[in-house]
This record gives sequence, C-alpha cells and structure tokens, in this order.
Amino acid sequence: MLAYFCNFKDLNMRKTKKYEPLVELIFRISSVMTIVAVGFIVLFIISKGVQPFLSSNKEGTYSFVKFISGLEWRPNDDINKAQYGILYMIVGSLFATGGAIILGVPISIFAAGYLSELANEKVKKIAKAGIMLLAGIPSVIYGVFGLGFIVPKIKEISPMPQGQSLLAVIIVLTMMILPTMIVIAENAIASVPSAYRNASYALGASKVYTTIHVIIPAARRGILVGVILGVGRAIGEAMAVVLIAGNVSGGIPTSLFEPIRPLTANVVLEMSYATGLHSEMLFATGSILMLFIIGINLVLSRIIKRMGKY
Amino acid sequence: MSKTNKRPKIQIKNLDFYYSDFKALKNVNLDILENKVTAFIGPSGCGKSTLLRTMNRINDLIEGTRIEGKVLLDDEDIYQDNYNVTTLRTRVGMVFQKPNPFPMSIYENIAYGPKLNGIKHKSQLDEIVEQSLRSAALWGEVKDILQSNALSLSGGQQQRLCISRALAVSPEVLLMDEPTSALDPISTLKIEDLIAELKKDYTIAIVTHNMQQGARVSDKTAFFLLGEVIEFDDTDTIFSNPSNPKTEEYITGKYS
Amino acid sequence: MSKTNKRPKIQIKNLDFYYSDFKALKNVNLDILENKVTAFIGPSGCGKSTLLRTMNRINDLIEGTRIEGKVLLDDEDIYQDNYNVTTLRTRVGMVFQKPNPFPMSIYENIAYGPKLNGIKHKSQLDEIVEQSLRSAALWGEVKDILQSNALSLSGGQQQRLCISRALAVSPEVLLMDEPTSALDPISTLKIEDLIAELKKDYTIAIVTHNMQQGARVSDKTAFFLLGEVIEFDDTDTIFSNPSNPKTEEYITGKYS
Amino acid sequence: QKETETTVSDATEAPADNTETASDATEAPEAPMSLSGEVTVSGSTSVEKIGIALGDEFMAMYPDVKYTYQGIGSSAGVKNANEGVTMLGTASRNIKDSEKEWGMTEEVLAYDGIAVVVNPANTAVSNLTMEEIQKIYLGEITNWSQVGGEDTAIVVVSREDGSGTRGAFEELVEFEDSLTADALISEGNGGVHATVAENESAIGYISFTYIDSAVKTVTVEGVEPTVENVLATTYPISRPFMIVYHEANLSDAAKAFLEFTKTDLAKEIIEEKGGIAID
Amino acid sequence: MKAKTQDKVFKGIMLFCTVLVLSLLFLILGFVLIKGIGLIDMHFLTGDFDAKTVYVDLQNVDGLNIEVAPIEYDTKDYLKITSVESGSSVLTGISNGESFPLKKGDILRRIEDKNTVGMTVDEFNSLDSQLSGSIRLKVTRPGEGIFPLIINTLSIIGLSLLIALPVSLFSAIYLAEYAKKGKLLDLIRFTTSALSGIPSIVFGLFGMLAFVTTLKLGFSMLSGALTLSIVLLPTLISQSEEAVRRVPLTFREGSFALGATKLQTIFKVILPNALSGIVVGVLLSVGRIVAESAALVLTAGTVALIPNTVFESASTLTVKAYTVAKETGDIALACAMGIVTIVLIIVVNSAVGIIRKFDKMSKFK
Ligand SMILES: Nc1ncnc2c1ncn2[C@@H]1O[C@H](COP(=O)(O)OP(=O)(O)OP(=O)(O)O)[C@@H](O)[C@H]1O
Ligand SMILES: Nc1ncnc2c1ncn2[C@@H]1O[C@H](COP(=O)(O)OP(=O)(O)OP(=O)(O)O)[C@@H](O)[C@H]1O
Ligand SMILES: [Mg+2]
Ligand SMILES: [Mg+2]
Repeated sequence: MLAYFCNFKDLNMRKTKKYEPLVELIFRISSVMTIVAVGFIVLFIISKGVQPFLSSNKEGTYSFVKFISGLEWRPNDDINKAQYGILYMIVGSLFATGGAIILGVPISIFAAGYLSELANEKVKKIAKAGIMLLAGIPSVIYGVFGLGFIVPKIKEISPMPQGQSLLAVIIVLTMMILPTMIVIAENAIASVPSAYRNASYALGASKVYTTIHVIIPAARRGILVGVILGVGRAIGEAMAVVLIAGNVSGGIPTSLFEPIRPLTANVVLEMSYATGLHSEMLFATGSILMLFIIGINLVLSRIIKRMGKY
Repeated sequence: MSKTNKRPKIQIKNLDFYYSDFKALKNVNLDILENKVTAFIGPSGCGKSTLLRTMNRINDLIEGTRIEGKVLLDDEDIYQDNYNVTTLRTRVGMVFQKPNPFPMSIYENIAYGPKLNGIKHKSQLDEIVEQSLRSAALWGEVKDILQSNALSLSGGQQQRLCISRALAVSPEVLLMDEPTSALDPISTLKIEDLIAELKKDYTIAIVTHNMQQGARVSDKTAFFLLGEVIEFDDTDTIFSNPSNPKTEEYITGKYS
Repeated sequence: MSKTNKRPKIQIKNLDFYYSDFKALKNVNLDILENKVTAFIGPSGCGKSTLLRTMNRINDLIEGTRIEGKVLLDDEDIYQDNYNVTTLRTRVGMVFQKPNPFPMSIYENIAYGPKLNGIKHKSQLDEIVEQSLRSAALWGEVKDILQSNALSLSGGQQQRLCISRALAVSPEVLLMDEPTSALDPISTLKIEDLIAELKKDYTIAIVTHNMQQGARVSDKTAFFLLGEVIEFDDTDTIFSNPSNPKTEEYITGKYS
Repeated sequence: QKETETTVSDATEAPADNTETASDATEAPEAPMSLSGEVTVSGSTSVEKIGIALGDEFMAMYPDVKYTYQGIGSSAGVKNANEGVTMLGTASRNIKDSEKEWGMTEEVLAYDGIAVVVNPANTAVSNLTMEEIQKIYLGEITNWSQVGGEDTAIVVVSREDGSGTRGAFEELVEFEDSLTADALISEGNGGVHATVAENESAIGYISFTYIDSAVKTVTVEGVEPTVENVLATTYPISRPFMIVYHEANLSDAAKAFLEFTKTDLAKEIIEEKGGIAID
Repeated sequence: MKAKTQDKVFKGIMLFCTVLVLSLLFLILGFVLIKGIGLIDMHFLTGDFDAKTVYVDLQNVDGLNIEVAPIEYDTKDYLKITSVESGSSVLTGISNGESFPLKKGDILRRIEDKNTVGMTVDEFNSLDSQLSGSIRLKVTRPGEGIFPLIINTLSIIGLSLLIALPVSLFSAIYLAEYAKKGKLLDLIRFTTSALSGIPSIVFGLFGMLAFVTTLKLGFSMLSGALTLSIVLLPTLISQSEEAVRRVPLTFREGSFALGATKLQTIFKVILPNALSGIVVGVLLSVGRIVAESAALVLTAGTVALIPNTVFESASTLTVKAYTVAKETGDIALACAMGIVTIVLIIVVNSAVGIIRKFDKMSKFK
C-alpha cells in the first residue's frame, strides 16, 4: 500500500531538469524582496526616528509624550529651547484626510455609478480617458493650481486674511484622490455580474434604482479598495499640500479657514535643512506617518475581508 | 389543436426579433395559456431565451434590439407606446438560469420588489416575505435565518429564493429560463415539484434544454429551430407523436 | 467479465482519491485494455474526470490532493517515488473538455510537445506536424494555414488540433475528458469517427456525459456513482442488459 | 597643479575697468586644458543662482571640469560638505557653533541683502522700522493700521525652519525662535514670493536676488534695500553667503574653483546674479 | 410615481458628480495650459535648462556674417544673434575641442577682448568688419529649456524598470505559480499592501538614508532609480501576478499534459500570455515615475543636466517643476513643465489603450 502526498514541492523534485529548483529559489528570493524592502524602510526610518527619545541620545532626550501631544513645532539645536510637538499636525492631517474622504468618496461613487451604468459609451470613453489623465498629473501641478487658483478664491470668502487653509488642502486633496477612486470604483461596478442587473430589472426596477440599491452595494468591496488607496494618497501627499496648507508652527485648527501643517508638509519643508536632533525629529514624524498608514491599511483590509464574506 | 380550453394569457403574433442585424426570431405565433405550463425546447441558439425575454421586455435593455409583430398580455399590446414597463415586469416575473440572488440578506432579497413598489410597512413586508417563501417551499428551511446572506444558501435554495423573490411582487405570469440547469438532481426535482404547485396560481413559461424535464413539467411544448417555431402542441403529443420529422429527430436525441 | 482478451494497458487498483478532505474516488478497480476505447459515464460530480486525471497525474497540480492505491501503466506503478512524471505525460496524452489550443500558430501548437522533448530540426518537426494532423483528420483543412492563429479555427477543428497536439508526442494512451461536449453535432461526429480510427494505434479512455456517444464509440463502459464504479463491462452489455438496477436507471434517463 | 591656480589668478589680475559694465576687459583667459575632474557643491538655495552661474563660467574656462550644484538648503549643504557627500557646501547664514565643531574651513563668498516685501497693492506702507518688523514677526503688531497702513490683518509669511535666510533674518531682526505661531510658512524664496504676490495683506522677506515687480520692497529705517546700501552698511538686513569644506575632500578642480571665486570675473558674476561681492 | 422622483433625484446627483469631476479636470487642465503654454516652443523643448557659457574659437574669419540685436541678460545689455548667414564662420565654431556652431538666440558676451556690454549694433558692425583670422568669442547660450529634464525622466524610467521589473516578475511568478497558502504568502501580501500605502516622502527619506548616505551613492540617478524601484514594486508585482493568474488553467493543463516541466510551462505558455497584462503594469509604473517628485528630490537631486554616469545627480521634469515652484515661484515655468508631463502621460495612457485593444484581439475566443 502506497500513500502518496502530492503537492507542488514534490512535483518539482521529480522534474528531470536539475536547474528547476534553483530557478524556483530565485523566484522565491525575488518575492521576499518586498518583505526585505519594507523591513529596511521600517528599520531605517524608525531607528532614526526613535533616537530623540532614547536616553542615550547625544543631543539630549526628548520626551515622547511631549512629542506626540505637543501643540507647537519650534526646532532648535538646543534641546531645552526646542519644541517638537506634532499633535496639531496629526489633527490637521486627520481633518484634511477625513474631509477629502467625506467629500471624495460619495462624489467618486456617484460619478463612477453614472459613468459605468448610465452614461452612453461615448461619454464614458471620453470621461474615463480624462479621469485617467487627472490621475497622472504630478502632485506639484495640483499644488501650483491650488496656490494660483484655489487659495485666492478661498481668501475671497474667508474671514481670515489668507487663503492657505484646511479647506484649501481638503479641496486639493479631494481633487487628487478622485481619479484613483473613480477609476477603481468604476471598475468594481462594471464587474458586478449582470445577473444582479437582470434580476432587478425583471422585478420592475429602473436603471437608476438598480444602480443605487443593488449595483453599488454589490461593488462595495472593490470600492473600498479604491477608498484605501485614496486615503493612502491623501495622508501621504506632500508636494501639493505644502504649497497651500500654510504650514503654521502651532495651533490646532478650529475652522476650515485656518491654516494647518500636515505631517507630510513638515517633513518636506524642513528635511533638506535639518541636522542633528531636528532631522531625527523629522524622521520621527515620518515614522508616525508610516505607522499611521500601515495601521489604516490593516484596519481597512480587515473590513474588506469581513465584507467579502457577505 | 389544444385539448385545453383555457383562455390565452399571452399571445404572440407574427413576432420578428432582431439583435442589430441578426434576426433571432422569425414570425413566431404562440399562445401562452393561463394556469398552464408552456415549455420551450430546441437546440442551443434557436431563440428560446430570446422569446421568453420579449415577454417582459427585458430585452429592451440590450442595445440595438428591435421587434416587429405583437406581444399581447391579457389582450393588450405590451410593446405599444407609453406602456408601463415597470408594471409589466411586476405582472410578468422572471427566474433566470443561474440563481441570482442579490448579495443581501434573504429577507432583503424578497422585500426588494415590494419596496420598489412603495410598500414600506414592516409588518406588511414581513407578511409578503413569509408568504412568498412559503409559496416557493423555502419557508421551512430559512425561516430562522432570514437575516443571513442569501449567497450562503445552496444552489437549489438560491433558485427557490429567486422564485420567491419573483412571487413577492404578485406576478400573474412566471417566466423561467432553464431554471434548473445549474442545479443538482435533488434540487431540480424540488423545483419541478414547485412548478407543478405554482401553476395553480400562475401562468408559467419555461425554457428547458432537458427533454425529460419538459415532458415532466409542461402542459404545452413549443419546439424551436433557428428562430422559428417548428411545432407547438400539447406536450404529450410532441413527445409521443410529433407531426414534424425535425421535432422527432430532436426528441430522439439526434441533435443534443 | 470481459469478452476481450487484450492485455490491460493501465490497471487501477484499490484507488482512493482525496481533494483535501473530500474523498472523490472510493476503491476503484478498473483495467484499461490496450487498443480499446473505454468510456466512463455517470452523473455530474461522480468522479469520472478525477479518475481520468489520475492516469497522467495531472491532478498533481491541484493543491491538497492525495491518492491511495495504485495506478499501473504497463505494470509499473506511476505513483512510485522518483517516477518520471514528464515522461509519463508524454506516454499518456490528454484531450480536455474545452478545446484549449495555445494562442500560437497551428504549427507551433503541435510542435510544442516535440520541441520540449528536444526535437529541434525543422524537417523532423515538419514531418511530425503533418503526421499528427493527418492522424487527427485535420491536415486537409489546415495544411495551407499552418502559420495562422490556432484560435481562429472552429471549435471542432480546435478540438482535433488538441488531439493532434497530444498525438505529436507519440503517446501510448489517450485520455479524453468530454472531448465533444463543447462542440456542434457535426464536429462531434467527426471526432467520434476519429476515435474509432485512433483506437487502432492507441489505447483510449474517454469521459462522456452523452450516453448515445458512449454507446457509439466505446468497447468497454464503466458506470460511476458518487465516486464508486457501479458497473464495468462491455459497452453492449451495459446498455442493453445492465446487471445493476442503478445503471439501468441512469441509462434510461432517470438521472440526467 | 600649482600652475593652474596661478593661471587663474593671473588671468583675473587685470583690473576691471568699470564696475558698472563689468570688465570683461580682463583678458579672455587662456583655458588651460590641463585641469579636469569634478567639482561638487551642495547647499543653500539662496546661493543656487550664483553657484550655478559661477560654475558655468568656470566650466567655460575649463571645459574638462564637471561642476554640479545641488540646491538643497544650507544645513544640508554644510552637512554634506562635512560628510564628503559633496566637496563644497554653501550656506546663506553664519555657520552655527555646532557646525563649527566639525572643523571645516569657512570662506565668505558674498553678501546678500534680505528685502522685506509686501504686496504691491499695499500702497499705504512703504517704510518699516526694525522694531516694527520685529513686532510684526513676534505677533505683537497684527494689523497694518498699527504701522500706518489700512485696517486689515497682517498675514505674516516666513521661510521654513532651518532655512539660512530665515536664520539670518531672525538673527538680524532679533526675534530668534519667537516667530508668531500664526505665521504662514512657505517653502523657498519662491514660496514666499508667490505667497506675498498673491495676498494683499501679506508681508514676507526674500533674498535681494528674487526681487521683482510682483512684490514691493519696503525701506527699512528709511533705507532702500540696494547693494550700495548693504556695502555702505546702512541697510541693516544682510547676511553672508558661506562656503565650507574639508581641505582633504577637495579635488584639484575644486581648489581651482575656490580660487576662481575670488577673481574679479567671479565677483562680476556674483553681482550679475544679485549677490553682493566682497572686496 | 414616488419611485420616479427618487430616480430623478439620484440621477441628478450622479450626473452632478460626474459633471463636477469633469469640470475639475477642465479647470486644472485649463489653468496649466493658460499659465504654461506661452513658454512652450522649440527652444523650450530642445534647449538646456541652465544657461551655458563657453569660449568659442573661430578660424579663417572674414567678418562674422551675422546679425545681432541688443538684449537684456542678467540686468545688462548684451548682443543677441538674430540670424546667421549660411557659410558664416560662426558655424564652424569650436569649443572645448568640439564643434559648437553658434545659432540664433546665442548671446555674444565678448569678442576677442572686447566686452559687448552696452555695445550698439553699429559699433558691432564696425568691429565685425575688422575681424579676420582666428578669433575667440565668449558666448552664452540661454537656458530655460527642458531637454535634459526630458532625457533624465526617460533615463530614470528605464533604470528604475530595469531594476524593478525582473524582481517583480519573478516575484509575481512565485506568488502565482509556486507559493502555497500560508504564512509566507500572507506576509508577502501584507508587506506589498503596506508598501503601496507608504507615502512617497517616506520613500524619499529612506532612499536618502539608505542609498545616498549609507551606501554612499550620493544624490544620483542610481539612488533615485533604486528608491523608485521600491516604490514601483507593489504595482508591478500585483499587476503581473494578476496577469499571470489570469492565464487560463487550460493552457497550463495543456502544457503539462504534453510533458512540459513547470519552468517550461511558465516561460513558453504562461509569460507570453501574461505579457499584455504585465505591460499595463509597466505603463502604470511609467506614469508613476513621471509624476513622482517627493521620492526623487531627496535621492536623485536637482541638477538639470544630462549626467554622464548613473552616479551623477539628475533632475526629472516633475522634480524641476517642484523646485522651480518653490525656489523662484515661477508658476508659468512649472505649468509649462506640467504640460509636457501631461503630454507624456497622454502618450503612456494611449499606449495602455492600444495594448488593451491588442490584447482583446489576440485573445479572441
Ligand atoms: N445580446 C445578443 N446580441 C446578439 N445576438 C444575440 C444576443 N443574445 C442572443 N443572441 C443570438 O440570438 C440567437 C438566439 O439566442 P437565444 O439566447 O435566444 O438562444 P437559446 O435558444 O436560448 O439558446 P440556449 O439554449 O443556448 O440558451 C443566438 O444565435 C444568439 O447567438
Ligand atoms: N479541484 C477540486 N477540489 C475539490 N473538489 C473537487 C475538485 N475537482 C472536483 N472535485 C469534486 O470531486 C467530485 C468529482 O469531480 P469530477 O470532476 O471528477 O466529476 P465528474 O464526474 O467529472 O463530473 P462532471 O460530469 O460534472 O464533469 C465532485 O464532487 C467535485 O465537486
Ligand atoms: Mg437560452
Ligand atoms: Mg468532469
């Protein structure tokens, strides 16, 4: 009696060609590269970012609590004079991202729904090409556009004397995340099986009703993937926001018209100038940003997994 | 020709159907009798589904389709201008080949149609849901899991769910396009029993590729070939004593 | 049991087959005789394909499969350690349900196998290609379009191409899994004729869901139910005078 | 390579006949083909224009030399020079004590004035005292009416932390580390320039090099922000452009470049680019 | 009837959102075009970014045979060449041992030892008539062109893909064809998604620490390309993996049934059929590289010259657009670069479109 457990590994061992296991090894090593890359990134950034909070740090030790809960960012080589508080930046980043998501998600879902279910082929084709284009425009250009167009417009309606504000950031971020989310949502919606459409039409529902009540809910998993990418882009965006956020050195924003200093802007603004403790603090900011995004990714992918079951 | 003397629920008159340039139905004439089961059989691509789908105008959704001739529901032309398609589709329900419940709870699936028609009261909806599930012989199996996902049901259960869903809007006619072809033999039998049960209250038209099934469930059978009705008669006659040699060829398996 | 006295090319002994936890074949014992056509019939999911696929170990590709018992090819256990699977697969060719030519030219499709085996000379390849196409009765139809895309052939031609492709590596056994189920009646007949022709040179095992086909092409027939061989005998016997009532039920159409 | 250096200095010894139209009357230097190699510079963005122009001229003279300038900021430039990432580093501010510890050689390349700029629409304000500027940047004066302008809130615009211009400005106006938290921070001279140009109630400061008609300069203590006034030390807000290096890191070409920066030709270029050459 | 109004409301909202998105598109495109189009001309596309000053030696001069006009350059008045007669000796100019023909637009800074600052056209003409033999000119060829930036952008695209593509492809093959469900696969999946979530500024920080400083590659094209290849990994891997997975099982079975080994099957059947999907991934990556600034500023530097080796700094279009915006506040120039970038993206997108079409054709059933 022969018991044979058959799997890929065994199959490979049986191959006549001797080099096959070697090539497999190369494939395997390649695929581990991502892990290595992420490992290194986390290692490099965080190892540099934790320096200021270690008692062994040569410029002196900065309290992590002060860092994470501080409301002012005043770099100084003298650790006793310096204030490296990023709470107000975290809040600003959250507001900005949150705002962009709140604006962007419904707009992109509705637009995607319209394009994929209701629009005629021609409109759809042209609109999709345009949106793809929007997705590829460098963020610097969005920033320049924000500075030259959005900021002056906001200043006109703002009670504050300047247009650089949370609102400007939200608007520009929304513009930047829309294309990605629309393209992905459109894709998700288009791939909803036509069986659902047929079923709904056969019950007497209109196209619009079907889209809202059946198609979009059925595509929510795919849509959420787009939202994740959107959130990632919104939180991580630097080059555009730095031109329009105001980047003030302290203060939690209390209205849409107040300037903010997003975490990313903090890094971009000062990285090239910073040395010593200051630069380590920027790495600490980067670490927070990275943890932030990995955390959000984890949570959302859990949600997606759960959704998939339904 | 017919041994029954029921009145026709749906009459199809000189119907030609085009997918853009392709003529999928050629001068079809048929009566679907009330409270009877009418089966459409024929080789693949002969136009069975197309005909079925003209009867609730779901073909309207396919771009480039065109129709000539008439389809009368209770003597009223459903293709006339300003005919209310939504009402038509609630009067003429449809069940598809592959069970296609919405990815919602069982309850939501069935309540979908009634809600669409403006029914909002929970108690009213509850009642419709129970009633429809009972009619489709599914109530017993799902009454305790109404809130769970419809997609977690077995294929046969899903198909019965789709039937309940169609029933929930109180249709008069039920169109079924190969409703059992995706199912296992046991589920198939359940659906066949159900059809026998349902014909008391509904007029049923069914497309099937399975001749035994056609023979078992239907009262009348239409045999199609290349978009034409070759023969339309009582099922017994078609299967035991077809008048057209092509029908006989098909029935005896020369084609399948 | 058998009326023939050919020697068995493949012997299946006490075979159990598992997809992870699911036991798809239960204690199967069968002999596939040389230069005969053996048909496997049975309702969907009964394990016909699974058995066929154990015979060239293509099931190895599916994760979590496991086998107990023996499959002997010319009295040698193909599941023994260090058995050369590549050679096995050139000895036991396979034709699938859906024609699956590679998206390359007709010529390339057929030359694929021989090239793998190290044949490089153009003239040699040319010869193999022509020979294989002739054996599959396709040469006449494609000899002038050898360089065109295989996917541009009709379904029936594609299936014959797949058969030529399998023949090009000079197998001893040919496994065919519902080779005509995706084809039109005319192509089907051509393939059936081809099978009759090929059995002169090859040992053939064929899965079919079409009983008429089974009756037409095979010498021996095995009837499966839920992973078990219910009856295995000469085709004539199975179809005219089955010894097991379940076989009779199936043959007469109670299941399909 | 001594000879090379000599050639360079010789070439520039010829007197400039006219400071205004700058003397290319100096003999066209006989480009010695012997000098080759790389000169890598990184540092202040304020020095970038001058740095690139000097490099341009230098490469014109020594075609085999490859010169690059990375405008990445004063601190990074100093750091790079220290770590040997680039041979030379430039800073648009004084070298900090912490940086001095690294023991690099410092040279003043030029001086730069920092102009206080407002939006051209702000016609009412054309002069500010040092104290007023200080109070504006401290957040103690928040309305233009407090300094003789219209009754609108002042939008204070500053450069980013670590910027040499900012460091110098804070030092000279004496509000080190006390910038009002309401100040908008813009990246680069261009950022400040664009922000002030776009906002009627803004005030900012930029290097002389970036002054153009899109912004309006104000006089400080009544003194115009001009090169002459900086040289005459009547204009109070100016700072040095520094070059730092470790001698050991220098290529021959880099040494020659340092010599070149002291020639009249180089001074002429520095002034062309808005810098203030030292005598 | 109630359902009808609801329908109309929703349809209205959906239409509104679509129109909004499209008008934003037109707004930003319009803005960029209006601000930047004025700068785009032949010189802009083919010229150097930085001005270049050289000494040019001319032989056998008998008058320069050129026309000039005064021009203000760097706050002083010089003479600009407005036309060059054919056969003029300036066409045979030699600089640094290489041919350097002067052309329209070049600025004469000095003729022999004569400075041209403030020189009038008449003065020039009288001077010109005396010129003979071999002479030396100092000439500035003005910058503000983006040719090196375009070349750098293309080179960085090439280099990053050269690094990232093999790794991604092998990785995708491993994930799709070899890896078994389990911890490793989960970990790879997680890290890939983590990688795709990391903002590019963090990549920039990493690249600066790892490649520029630690590996001492300096601000160089190589540092930039290495950093970008990490940025590209997630897109490339997941696209290629999808493409490989999409190859129908039947092809695999067909190949194995003919006695092919796994590797033979991968290279002969799977990869050729996954090609179009992989190409789409590559084109997406190209788009990403073209649009990237944060990760490159901190790694590849800002030098607007075509480097001789990969160890030298090289600024791409987008990086320069960023530095221009922040350093000089020159929105017009940034927008002009933006237009060129957008054109590049349109080219890439239509390439994707063409490939998708091609794909459909080759896979017809
Ligand atoms: N959407 C469509 N566009 C164009 N032609 C179509 C379309 N749907 C069906 N056809 C064609 O119309 C003919 C009839 O199709 P139909 O679906 O009615 O056949 P059927 O009898 O239901 O076949 P089957 O048994 O395979 O379901 C076929 O030739 C088919 O190719
Ligand atoms: N890859 C697989 N993983 C798990 N179970 C499988 C797999 N393939 C087949 N099975 C199961 O094994 C049983 C036998 O399958 P098999 O494909 O051999 O049936 P079959 O007789 O060929 O049916 P059909 O006529 O439908 O092709 C079925 O119950 C099927 O669900
Ligand atoms: Mg059909
Ligand atoms: Mg099978």
